[in-house]
Amino acid sequence: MSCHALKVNDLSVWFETDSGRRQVVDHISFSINAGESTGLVGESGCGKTMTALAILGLLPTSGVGVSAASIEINGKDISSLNAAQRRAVLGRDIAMIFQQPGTALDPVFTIGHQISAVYRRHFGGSKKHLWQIMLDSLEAVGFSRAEKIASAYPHQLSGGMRQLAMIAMATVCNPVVIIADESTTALDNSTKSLILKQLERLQLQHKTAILLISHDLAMVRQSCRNVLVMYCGRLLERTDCQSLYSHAQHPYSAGLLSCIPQVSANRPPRISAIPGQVPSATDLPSGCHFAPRCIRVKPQCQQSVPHFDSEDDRAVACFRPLS
Amino acid sequence: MSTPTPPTKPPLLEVRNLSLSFHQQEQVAIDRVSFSITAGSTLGLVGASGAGKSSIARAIMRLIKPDSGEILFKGKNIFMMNSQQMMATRQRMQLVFQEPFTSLSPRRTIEQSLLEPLQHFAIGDTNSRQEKTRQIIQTVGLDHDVLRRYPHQLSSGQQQRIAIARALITSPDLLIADEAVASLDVSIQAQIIQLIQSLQEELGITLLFISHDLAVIRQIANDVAVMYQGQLLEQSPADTFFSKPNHPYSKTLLSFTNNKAPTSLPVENWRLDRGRTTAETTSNCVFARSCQVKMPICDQLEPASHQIQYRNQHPLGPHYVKCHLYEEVNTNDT
Amino acid sequence: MMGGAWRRLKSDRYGMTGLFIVIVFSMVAVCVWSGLLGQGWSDVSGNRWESVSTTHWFGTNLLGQDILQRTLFGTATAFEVGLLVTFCSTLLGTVMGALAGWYSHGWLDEVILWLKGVLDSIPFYLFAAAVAFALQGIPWAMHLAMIITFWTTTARIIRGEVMRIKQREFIEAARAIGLPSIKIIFRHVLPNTFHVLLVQASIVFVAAINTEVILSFLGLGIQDGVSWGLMLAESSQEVLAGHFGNFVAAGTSLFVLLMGFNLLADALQDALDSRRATA
Amino acid sequence: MSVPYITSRLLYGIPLMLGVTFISFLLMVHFGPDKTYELIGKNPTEEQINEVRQSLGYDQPFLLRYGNYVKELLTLDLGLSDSSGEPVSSILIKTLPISLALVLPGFVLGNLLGMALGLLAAWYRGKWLDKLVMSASVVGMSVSFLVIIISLQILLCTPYGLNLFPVRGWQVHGLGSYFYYVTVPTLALVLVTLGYNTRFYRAIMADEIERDHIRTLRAYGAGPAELLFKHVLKNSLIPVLTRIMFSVPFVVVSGSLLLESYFGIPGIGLVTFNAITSGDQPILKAVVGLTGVLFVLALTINDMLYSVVDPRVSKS
Repeated sequence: MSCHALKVNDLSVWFETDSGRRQVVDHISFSINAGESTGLVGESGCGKTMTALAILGLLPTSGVGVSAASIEINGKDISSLNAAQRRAVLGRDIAMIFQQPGTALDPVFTIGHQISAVYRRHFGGSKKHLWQIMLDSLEAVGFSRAEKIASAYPHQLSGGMRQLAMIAMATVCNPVVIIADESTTALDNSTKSLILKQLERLQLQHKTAILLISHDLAMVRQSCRNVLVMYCGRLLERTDCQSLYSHAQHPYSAGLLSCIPQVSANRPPRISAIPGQVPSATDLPSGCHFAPRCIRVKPQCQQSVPHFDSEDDRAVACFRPLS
Repeated sequence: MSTPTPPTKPPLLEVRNLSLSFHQQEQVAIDRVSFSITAGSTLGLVGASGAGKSSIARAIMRLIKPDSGEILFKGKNIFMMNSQQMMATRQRMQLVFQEPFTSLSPRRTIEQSLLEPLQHFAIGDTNSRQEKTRQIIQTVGLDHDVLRRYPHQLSSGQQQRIAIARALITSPDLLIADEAVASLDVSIQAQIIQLIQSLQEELGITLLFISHDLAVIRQIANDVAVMYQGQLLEQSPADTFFSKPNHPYSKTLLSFTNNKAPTSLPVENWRLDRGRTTAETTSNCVFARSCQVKMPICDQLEPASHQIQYRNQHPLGPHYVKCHLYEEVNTNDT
Repeated sequence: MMGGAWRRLKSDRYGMTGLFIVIVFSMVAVCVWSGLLGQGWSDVSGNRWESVSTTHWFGTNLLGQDILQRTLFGTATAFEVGLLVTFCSTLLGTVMGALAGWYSHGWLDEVILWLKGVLDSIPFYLFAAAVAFALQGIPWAMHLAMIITFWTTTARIIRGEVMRIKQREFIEAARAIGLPSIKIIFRHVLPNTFHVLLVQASIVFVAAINTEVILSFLGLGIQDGVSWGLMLAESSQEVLAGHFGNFVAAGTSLFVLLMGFNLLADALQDALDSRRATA
Repeated sequence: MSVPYITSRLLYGIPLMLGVTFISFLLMVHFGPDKTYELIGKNPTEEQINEVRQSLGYDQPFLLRYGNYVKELLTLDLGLSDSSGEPVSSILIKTLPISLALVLPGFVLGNLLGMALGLLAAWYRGKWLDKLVMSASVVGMSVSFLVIIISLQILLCTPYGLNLFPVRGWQVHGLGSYFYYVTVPTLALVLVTLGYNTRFYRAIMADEIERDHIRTLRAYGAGPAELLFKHVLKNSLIPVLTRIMFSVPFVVVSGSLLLESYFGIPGIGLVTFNAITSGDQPILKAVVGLTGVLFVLALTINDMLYSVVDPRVSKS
């Protein structure tokens, strides 16, 4: 455990607005081991995507502030790199798969060109060699006629195929970490699970660490070993998937789980919901941000922020956790 | 457990042999679809995107014109109605959309949006209309002060509640919800599902609930209809469907939901999220290309929709499957 | 919604400067129209090419007319041209654009697009010359030429907006209760194009004033009265001889007013941006 | 690019050409001034009038006259100029090269500079450089073409300024004299178009830089040069091409009209200007009709280029 594939230490992101600072990621720390998948779950607007973009250093430079003690990939800190050094890492050591397969690829270049350009940028090589590497990566994600896909433009492929091509692009340099940000949200259930299967298979092969960002707990349960629950920019719970689903400790995690409708042969029990809605980042409640929506709230919750132990395997930020 | 609906009760909505192609895109949207909904029940229409679910909703609302087929509302064909009858019918059926924000006119207050249907159908006077908007706002679980606001000042959950309120304000008999919870966050989605469930109980409203998500359908629907590339492949009571789906596509859908997807299939053969073009032949089964239990006949002959007969089990309603596998069973049985 | 836009506009320094300039100039125009200013524009009140003095702040021209009076009167002419052309072409463009967008890909749309294509294919100054040629002696030839050519841009923008808005679910919701097209267009579609129209109108205004100058120089512009364009045309003969009165007065007024409108248009665009309004 | 696509584009151009020629016919021939009385002497007889009207073709039916006009344009048999008596086609052939030599440098420079400044402003969006470029372009947009010409003339061509270039005229014999006469008009053209061009290109490029696929490229380690010159530029080619095509008539025709009449340069612009002031109908109707037809042709070619530039176009 001395060297994590990805180790994020004390990461914060905020927007500078006319009305002051809007904290969107609030001092979070976590790590992922090689070959493991960790899910980052929470409702939209709670800072998941900001976390991912901050790790890669892709946030705009004006109006946005980022600070981190360190962001390590295989023990190497990338948070202090300059622009050119960072570019050498992006795509080679850490790759990202985005949400919208329709727009994430350049419409005027072929799939093959875009994938091989990633490899060429980091390793170079002859045209023939690049072409072969690119075909291999397309075949690895399950395309049987890779050449045909390689010469196609993005608009000629369906959404699922484009996302697979994106996975081929993410894996072509065999990175240490892949961040998948709501990568299957825009797709159908059926396509979604096929794509997850492919991703899992590649992960097993290459021992890649995956940070799977999603609002879909059912999906995270299927494909992740560990899970981080995020709410209003803070981590509320970290645990392994099995224990989260059997006995979640944070009331928010438990609430989220009860929101998911289940498919079962017998008529399922009525769904239960968390009351209220996610507060806006300009108007965060003091103390525990979840307190106003929490059924187990006590006076202390509105005054002070519960501690979150960033070192432990299992941690929960709550004054009254569930057993 | 819902009581079995007596077969003599006339359906509120009946769709017969409905077909529709988008000629510009050469897409088959709806291909000879027939189904019916009895008053007070909920039909869950499930299928991948591009399967033609939304087109059916829009055809029922007469927003698009189908090529052929009939839609009967309370026994009357809506395409044969004169404008007066159509006006009365439109008041009796309403639609809720997927995107809450774009469902509401951005430069009109919530109150203006809610009053519009009442004014258009000339229901009540000014006072009673305002009273009605207050009532309906409460019904969907919001405070009166949202009435003065504009859509962009509300959260997506609140917007969707308003969209539902606008649909309910004319007290319709039929509510069509087209992916009404698909774009919402899990906790908001759960709240809206709860709201729909309580509306079903309190108002006894008939619901056509369209979704790609079987888990959501399971929560809300009494009956399930499965669409694939414009065709209806299976229709059965929900309890039967989820315990024992019959059509291979239904089984695939359920296995995807439980993440038991096959990985051996070359990805080019996934045609699950694509529609069918008008050029493609219909002389075979539409699912044949992706079917795991395909027989030679599936490539040659389009199966007919057959009603499954039950001997021992108590039927909750009719059960139709459009698959050659069940044709044989059926012919053997009769 | 409009309240928020006004608040954003108020906090925009450049935009407020622009608005101030436009208001000052339009007040001058109103004063000219009501007979308070610039009435002596055609009187010969001095000798030819008098230089700057307390009686003639900008000197006099070739005929001994006071340049200040002429500049003030020119302001009113600029607003006449601007307002008339902007109003007519925006109205025409909105109607055509809304029809084309609502019935997009229908025959009406095709006809409007064709008409727009034809008008866009004839270079503008040549078109103005042709119109002037056809309507010899009619003083409104210039205005007419501008209106006929300027509506096409507005129509294109409105058509695009209407096509975009038409896809929205709230339009389907309105159609689902059986609201007639005309009501939907006026109640739900056009109010949502208002912000685009406002910006486009201020751009047309700038184009109209700018074009008047060129057309006046080419002899196709204002027939009676005086305009900044006529003054500049006059000055092109004088500057070589060292008489800068006309050039400085008309050129500066023109620049300041156009600048004011450009700043205002930019600020309006930012303030009315729907993406910012929804955020 | 497929054959049916080319054909469909060409077919689309035909109604446009008919429309353009029809409108110029309507304005300049049908509603145009009646020249009968200019050509005949005092106290004409009925017969004389009819004779002249017949020779001018005024007695022919509307559609036939329109047909003749289209035929004139197609065969370039455009008749004789009213004022000089020279064939219109030979006047045009003589003056066209001068106009092109006059406006092309300014047109190209204005677009290139605008593109460079737009790209720069878009890349530093929201920073001081962007604000500077944008403020300067608003100033540029607010100055009238005529004011720019007069100012440049004062500054560069008169004793009140630097007095480096000729006040007017066009005595070009070689490269040196070409630069001597072309510099001031070129500067004027660049200055008047630069503000609009810069804003336009910035808007296009800023949109492209915000695209999802640019973020993807960043996430995969692409540097600014690759982003801007390979992906942003190629993706923005369609609006850029359209812009250039659409600005050709404005800059080339209107620019030469104003510059040549102001500086007394004997190009098509000056010929047209003189035709406008003297009411020389044969020249005007030829110029208006031909530029319209040429513009439609350019647009058709432009549409065809789309499908070369963007793989999505030929499909839809």
